[in-house]
Amino acid sequence: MTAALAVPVVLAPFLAAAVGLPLGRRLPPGIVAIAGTAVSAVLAIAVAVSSRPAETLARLTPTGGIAVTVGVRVGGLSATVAVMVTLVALAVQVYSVGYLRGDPRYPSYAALVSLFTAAMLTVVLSADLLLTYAGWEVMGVCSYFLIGHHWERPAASSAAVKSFLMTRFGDVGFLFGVFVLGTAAGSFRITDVLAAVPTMSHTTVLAAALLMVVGVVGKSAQFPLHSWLPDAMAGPAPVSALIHAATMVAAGVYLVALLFPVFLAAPLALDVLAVLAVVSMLGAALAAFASADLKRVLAYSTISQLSLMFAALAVGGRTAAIAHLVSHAAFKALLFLCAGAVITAVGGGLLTDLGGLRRAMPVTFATMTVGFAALAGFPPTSGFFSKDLVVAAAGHAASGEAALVTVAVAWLVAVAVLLTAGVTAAYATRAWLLTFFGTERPAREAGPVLTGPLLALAAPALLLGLAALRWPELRPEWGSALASVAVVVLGAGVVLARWRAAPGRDPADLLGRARPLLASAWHTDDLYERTVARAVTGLAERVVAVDDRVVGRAVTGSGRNAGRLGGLIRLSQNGNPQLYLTGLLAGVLLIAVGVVVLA
Amino acid sequence: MHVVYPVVLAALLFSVGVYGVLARRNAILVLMSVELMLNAVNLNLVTFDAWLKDTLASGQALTLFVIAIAAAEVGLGLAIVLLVFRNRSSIAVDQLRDLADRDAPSAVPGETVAEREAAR
Amino acid sequence: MTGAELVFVPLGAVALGSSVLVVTTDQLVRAALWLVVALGALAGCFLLLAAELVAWVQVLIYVGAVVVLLLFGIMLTRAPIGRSVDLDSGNRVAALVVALGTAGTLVTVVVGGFRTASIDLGDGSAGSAGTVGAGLFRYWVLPFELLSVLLLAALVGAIVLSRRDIGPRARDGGED
Amino acid sequence: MTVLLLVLPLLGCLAVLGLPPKRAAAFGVAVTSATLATALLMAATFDYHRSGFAQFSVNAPWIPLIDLRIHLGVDGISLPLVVLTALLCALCAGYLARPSGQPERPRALVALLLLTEVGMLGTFVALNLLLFFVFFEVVLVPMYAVIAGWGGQRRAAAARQFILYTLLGSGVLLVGLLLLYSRTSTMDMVVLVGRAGTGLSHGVQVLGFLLIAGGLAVKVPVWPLHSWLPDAHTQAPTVGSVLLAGVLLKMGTYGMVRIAVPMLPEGAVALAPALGALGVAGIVYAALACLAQRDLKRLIAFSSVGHMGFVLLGIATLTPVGINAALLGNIAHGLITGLLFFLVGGIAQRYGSTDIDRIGGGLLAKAPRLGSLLVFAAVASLGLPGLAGFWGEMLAMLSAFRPAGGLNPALYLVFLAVAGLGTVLTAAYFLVMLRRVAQGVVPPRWTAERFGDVTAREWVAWTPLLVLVLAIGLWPRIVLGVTDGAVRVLLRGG
Amino acid sequence: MQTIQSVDYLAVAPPLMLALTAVGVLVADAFLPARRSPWIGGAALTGVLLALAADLVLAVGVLPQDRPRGTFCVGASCSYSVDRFTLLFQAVLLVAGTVVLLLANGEVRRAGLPAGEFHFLLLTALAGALTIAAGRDLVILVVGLEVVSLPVFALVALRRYDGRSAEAGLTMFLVSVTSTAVMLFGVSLVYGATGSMLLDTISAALRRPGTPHTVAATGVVLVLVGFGFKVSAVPFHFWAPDTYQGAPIAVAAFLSVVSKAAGFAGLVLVLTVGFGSYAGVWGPLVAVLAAASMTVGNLVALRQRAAIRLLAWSSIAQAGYMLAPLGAAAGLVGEPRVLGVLAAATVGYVAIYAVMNLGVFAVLSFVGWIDGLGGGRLDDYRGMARSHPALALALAFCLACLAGLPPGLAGLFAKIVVFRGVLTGGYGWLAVLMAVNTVLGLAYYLAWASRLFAPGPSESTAAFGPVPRHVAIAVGLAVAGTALMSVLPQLVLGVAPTLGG
Repeated sequence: MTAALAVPVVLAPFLAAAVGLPLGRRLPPGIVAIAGTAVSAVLAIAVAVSSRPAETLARLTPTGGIAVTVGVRVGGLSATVAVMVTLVALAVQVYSVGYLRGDPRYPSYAALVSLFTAAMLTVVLSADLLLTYAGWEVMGVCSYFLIGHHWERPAASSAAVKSFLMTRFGDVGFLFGVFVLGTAAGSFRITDVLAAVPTMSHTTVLAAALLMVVGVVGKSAQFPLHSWLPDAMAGPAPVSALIHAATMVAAGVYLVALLFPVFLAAPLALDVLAVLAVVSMLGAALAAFASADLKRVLAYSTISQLSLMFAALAVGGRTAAIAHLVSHAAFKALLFLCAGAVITAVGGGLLTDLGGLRRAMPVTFATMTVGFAALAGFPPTSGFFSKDLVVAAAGHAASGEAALVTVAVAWLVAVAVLLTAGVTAAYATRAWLLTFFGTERPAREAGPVLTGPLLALAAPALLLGLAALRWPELRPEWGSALASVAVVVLGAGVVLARWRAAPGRDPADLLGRARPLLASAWHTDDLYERTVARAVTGLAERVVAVDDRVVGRAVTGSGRNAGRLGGLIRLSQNGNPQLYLTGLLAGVLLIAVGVVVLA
Repeated sequence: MHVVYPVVLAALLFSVGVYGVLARRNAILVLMSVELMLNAVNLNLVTFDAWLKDTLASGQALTLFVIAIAAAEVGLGLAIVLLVFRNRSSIAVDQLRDLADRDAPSAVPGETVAEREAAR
Repeated sequence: MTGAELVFVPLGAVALGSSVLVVTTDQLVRAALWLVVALGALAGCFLLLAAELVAWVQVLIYVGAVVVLLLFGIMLTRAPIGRSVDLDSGNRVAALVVALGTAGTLVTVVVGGFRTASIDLGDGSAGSAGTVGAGLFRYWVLPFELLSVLLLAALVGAIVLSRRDIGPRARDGGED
Repeated sequence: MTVLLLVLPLLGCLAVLGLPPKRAAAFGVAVTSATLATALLMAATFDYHRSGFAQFSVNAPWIPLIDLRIHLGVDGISLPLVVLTALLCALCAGYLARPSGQPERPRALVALLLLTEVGMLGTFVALNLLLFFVFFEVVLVPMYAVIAGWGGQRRAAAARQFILYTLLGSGVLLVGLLLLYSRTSTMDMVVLVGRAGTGLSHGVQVLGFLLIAGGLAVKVPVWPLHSWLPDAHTQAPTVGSVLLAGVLLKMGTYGMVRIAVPMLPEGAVALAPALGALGVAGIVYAALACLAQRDLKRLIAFSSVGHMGFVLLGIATLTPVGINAALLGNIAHGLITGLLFFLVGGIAQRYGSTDIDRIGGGLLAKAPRLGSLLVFAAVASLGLPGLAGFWGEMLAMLSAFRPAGGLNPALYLVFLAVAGLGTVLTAAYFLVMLRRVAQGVVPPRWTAERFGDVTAREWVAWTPLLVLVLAIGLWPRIVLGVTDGAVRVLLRGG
Repeated sequence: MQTIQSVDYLAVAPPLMLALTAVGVLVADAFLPARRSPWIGGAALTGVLLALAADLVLAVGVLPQDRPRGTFCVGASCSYSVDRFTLLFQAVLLVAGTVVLLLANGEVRRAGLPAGEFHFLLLTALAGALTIAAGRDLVILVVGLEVVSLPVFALVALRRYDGRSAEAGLTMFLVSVTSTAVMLFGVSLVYGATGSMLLDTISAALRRPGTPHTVAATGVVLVLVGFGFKVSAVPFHFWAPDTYQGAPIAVAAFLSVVSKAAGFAGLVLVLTVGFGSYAGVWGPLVAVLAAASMTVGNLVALRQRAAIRLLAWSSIAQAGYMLAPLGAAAGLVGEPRVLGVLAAATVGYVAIYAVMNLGVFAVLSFVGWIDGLGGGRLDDYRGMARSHPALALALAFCLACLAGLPPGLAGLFAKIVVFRGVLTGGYGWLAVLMAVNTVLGLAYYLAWASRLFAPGPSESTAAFGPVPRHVAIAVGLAVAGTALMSVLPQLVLGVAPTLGG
């Protein structure tokens, strides 16, 4: 029964999109989209509550080899994530009605967001790896369209193209991973694949895991395929909130969690994942601290938090990673929506333009403070509890218990996690201070349509950790809790001291000359621009030139040469019979000699 | 009498005819050389007819026919040569260039006999 | 060297020599005369080979008709009687090469083929008018008839080409 | 039924010359719709359980000396292509009959269109090698006339290069077919597939495959032999481009699937890696060429080379999955590129040129529905799951992952990797094209222009394609269900 | 000793009837006043049609039992025998003759050619051609070849007021006479080596080990030269372009179709019936000639701008295609049945070529002489589809057939048969070269055909005036023949001379 319920969870937003896209203009704004998402949310919760794993199966098409099937697979992990996705999507849909009031392209926007939700739910609830890949790709296209929402701005359209191409590169890796697993297991169904993992040879599993890592790194914007996420902020804020904070980028983490047995069978892949996570964790955190735009700070913060989840997975803390994923979704979506409200109120995203909005926007101030607290990991926010689980997991791995990842890597992860916690607290406090303190500025509080969802999201950001205490494995451990709180207080303290010493000055000046380097994440973006982009366009120009000159010319040239050769032979035709006779008799002589010699 | 003598003679005559055809400028001399070649053929035919003692006398019959053909050819050939002479006032074989293969229409659009008559 | 061969060789030499002179002399009329000598010598050869009818026909038609026609041709084309310099065209060298090549090939082929063959003329009646005539009208009637058509056609062709009175009706008849 | 399928357009082609010019286009629509109806009727009454065996078959002698028999029949492989051809021809006729764009000399154009349709349908239903060759060549002259008569500025050179290059291909194809005939002394395809190359020495099979596949490669086009395609597509009128891209390219790949692969298995195994390599090179080469293309129509023409690269990769794996992928890729490419050329035709009619810089962008603002259709077609073409393009490419790559026995798997993994890179590049050039044409701000020179969005007549011509692209994307069983049975029969030797 | 041979007059009827008509026409021309000259054309035409009727009557007699009807026989081998091969060739020659006569009708009047003599010479040449088709011994073939050639020398030079015509006549005369001399020398060598003039006796003699093989081989090759000239294969092709340009258009048509067909008839007879067992000797030679003719013919034709010269080079190239199957005989020495198949391929192509080519020449004769060029230049045809739609379509159809491209199905089937012939002989390289040549061929046929439909100043083609009746019938006949060959090519395909014992 639960599986039958899960199907409409995916279909509801899909239908909303299918209805909204063509007819959107005539209906009142967003009704169809919000209704679809709401229905999906209710059903998701119902499925989560019953929480009995179930699966449906239907054959989509014969392919001459392994058949492609379609179906839903409900489990504890997928149900929870599905609920999280639908709730955040609902909040974003409601928020968007207010945020994009008066935008002529709102109907198509709402339909695309519902399509995106349907795609994300397909990834979460799919029973067949190919269906997951399909959802995976459709998410990428929806993100392309939504980032390019304001396509008249060149920045938005080029950011959209960059995001799609980078994620597409990752998706190719993911597809090949699916091929490896599918062919080895003889079927693309997830249950069959997971069942067949012990029988697979070590190289196959390793290859599959590494390919999955490529796919996941692309989608979740980890180093080295990370530079598209900061640019993706060109899209409207709710889009950033839904896609680039809570769902799409988190799909990578969900996938690794789903196919965890594969990764367990290939520890080397986990080492790679851990190293990548560490690098992107610290790099992004420092970049967040250094960057000057509020949304870019949040974008880098997302990359950093995702790396935390990957690190947790790498060290075997699957529940810790999922817990942090859920809580991160709540407070990061909240932060983005608040940022959206602040930006519309002030009219600009740069931190220097903001400041002193404490009194002007009380509700936003309150909810954003909760968000920042959860991000930094102050108790009792949900951020504190989930981050603590990650720190604990890193601690156990470092002390050699789980013995999954090599001990050196485990130590590296543990140190990095603590360091990142500190830097996170620092940039959270900096952003908080720069936004709400300093010189007063005239601004109006956003309307109830915007503040409603903010409050709705502030609740879980604050209470989720406490509510989760019911489950024993989610309780924090004292050792790691104390360590993380100490580091957080240290980070926040440094920034507060700096702020009190020079109120109004951006604490990031602490970094001094290193700031531009860190702000642009070690100039990786320009590096890609100069190397990959320029190389491809250069190659393209040369291909077109070669195509015209060599291939085309070779053909037309052969035509002209035939004409010229004809002209040459024509010279023998000069009207003189004597020449003709010589030709004839010489020919006869040649033939006669030939025959005499040969015969 | 060995067959070799007449047959070698025929071969040599034929080659002399070939030389004549290719070397001579005057059309009538070319005709004479062709006659030589045909006579070489006749010699060959008669020799083989005698050697084979052919009951059908096909060699000699063909010789007679070749002689007749040669006569007819010379008659017609001279008619054509005279026609060329009337048009070009010279029967040098290697000066005939009017039918050469070229793009532009031939410079001299074939002045007609009438024009030459009028000119004279 | 049988008796016939003793006569044949000089006759052949005469024929060959005169034919070479035909193609090399620089006097037009003299070429025609040398042709007569060559054809006469050949008629002699035919006689030697016991082909009387063919020999007399050769003399009658070739020497009588063909050479006379050629002389008419020479006269009608107003060729100079004396020595005229440009009788040989440019590609004499090519002509020589091809001629020698042909000679070499043909001689080797023929000699290789018929080195041992020899003719015994028997009673020499093979070439008489009776046998050739009988053979002609028993086996080669169709070519004979065909030849009549050929001669008629050649005759008509020669006449129509040389008639001047049937000119083009209008001057631009040919050009419209 | 198959005879009716061919006779209808043939009679139409002759009859239209007698009509008054202004009613020619309408008559064209009538005839092509009747043919489409016949094709759909065939599809309806087709016995899908025996899709491997020729149905509605007719077998009459025509020239016994060279064993040329009028042997027609439809099976799982040719049925989808027949329906696709009939559909595209009907849409082209409808496009010609649109009130705004009456072409000059309409009777001649409709007659040539119908004659091309006869050639195309004949190629797909012929079950006799020589009959296949005759229909293969029937298409040449009318398509040449369409390009030379109604094309763009440099149409004469493009048309001449098209017909000469393709004729060279079909010359080589004929040599291959006759080599096969001289060794098997039968031209009947069903028999030859049944024999699957038994009795043919290895050398003959390899040489035969080289000649037949080489001849067909010009038509597909396989990478180095493609230089006729961009010019022909760019200079052809919209109707010509749609048919050229939509169906003519498929005659090459269909020929390979129907003749070269099943009848000369040893030849196929020997040359499949080369075919795969050229196909994959074609994907990357075409993608790069499209990235730097300045003309929209030329860009779409080059994209055809890329998509055909995936189809070739599918064929080169010689597995049921690969061949299914190739056939599905054919249908998908036919629909999507047909739609793309219709859209570009519409853009060219409105902007007067297909030069990207001249258009300057802002199509979504200027004509929102036309713009969004262009976006839809571009996204379908770059292989978005849920749309037709995805399945062809994905299955081709899946088949490359596990090629047939006797083929070097490592080599095919390299092909797979390059093809994957190709998909990224394909996505790149389509999105760059969209950024330059659809998105961005309307340049000042066009702001004053008043041209309407998609007209009703255009919707009629394009909706079937839209619906089919979506339908096949969501439910690929429509095509794969039909071809799968036939492919198994084909590869197992009938 | 019965001296007079029993002559089977029915077998000899077609050429005999033509000869009688020719003489009749000549005599009538002498007595009829000038204004009655169209009657002469009519009389000639009736003569040809009567011969065709005789041919059909013969066909009814011979075809069913497929037993050749020989006459002038010596023991078993007859020197004039009528079998399916002969009947097919005679039918093709007579149909071609009718069309040429129809073409000539207009030109004789306009160019002021002497009607009586013109038709006499044409009919005699045609009679000669028919005899070659039935001849089974070297004497008849040689004399027949002469009967075809001599009248044509006169016909070529018939435009006496045009210097170029005389020049063309002289060129053709000299080259033809020389090649006949070479051929006769070959005949003498073959006679010397085999001891007989009859083809099947020669064939038996060639198989005996005793014959002096080098002499026989040289003889065979030299005989081939004579036919090579008639068929205008490379390197004996130099005369063709100049002669076609100088000659009246009807005579050029005659040369390109009738005399070439006669040449091929003789060649096929000599090579298959006579020198069948020497395929190893003449096979490679014919293959090289074929390859050279196709390639040179097509390459030079690419550069031609005058219509008649383009047709000359095109006919040289087509001769190459016709020679190709015979060339492939080398691969299968000693199998008479397969040699028959190859010969049938050539025969089929010749028949279809004859009909296709006449269609083009018919349109050329309608266009007439434009600034000293029979049939004008290619550019003079620009926009003809608008002024003379039916004529332009007929010309385009015939050009498509020559190129071997549907809708010209006849040409396509001819090419397929020739390709098959070459491949059964195992000459793969020749087949591929032919494929390349078809492309070269299409290049210039296309250049011409596209000019017909090109939007040009249509007043230049309108100046040709309305299509006269006789040209319409000629074009109609040619196109109808081609269409028939397109649908039922088996009428002409698969016919080979009956190979003797």
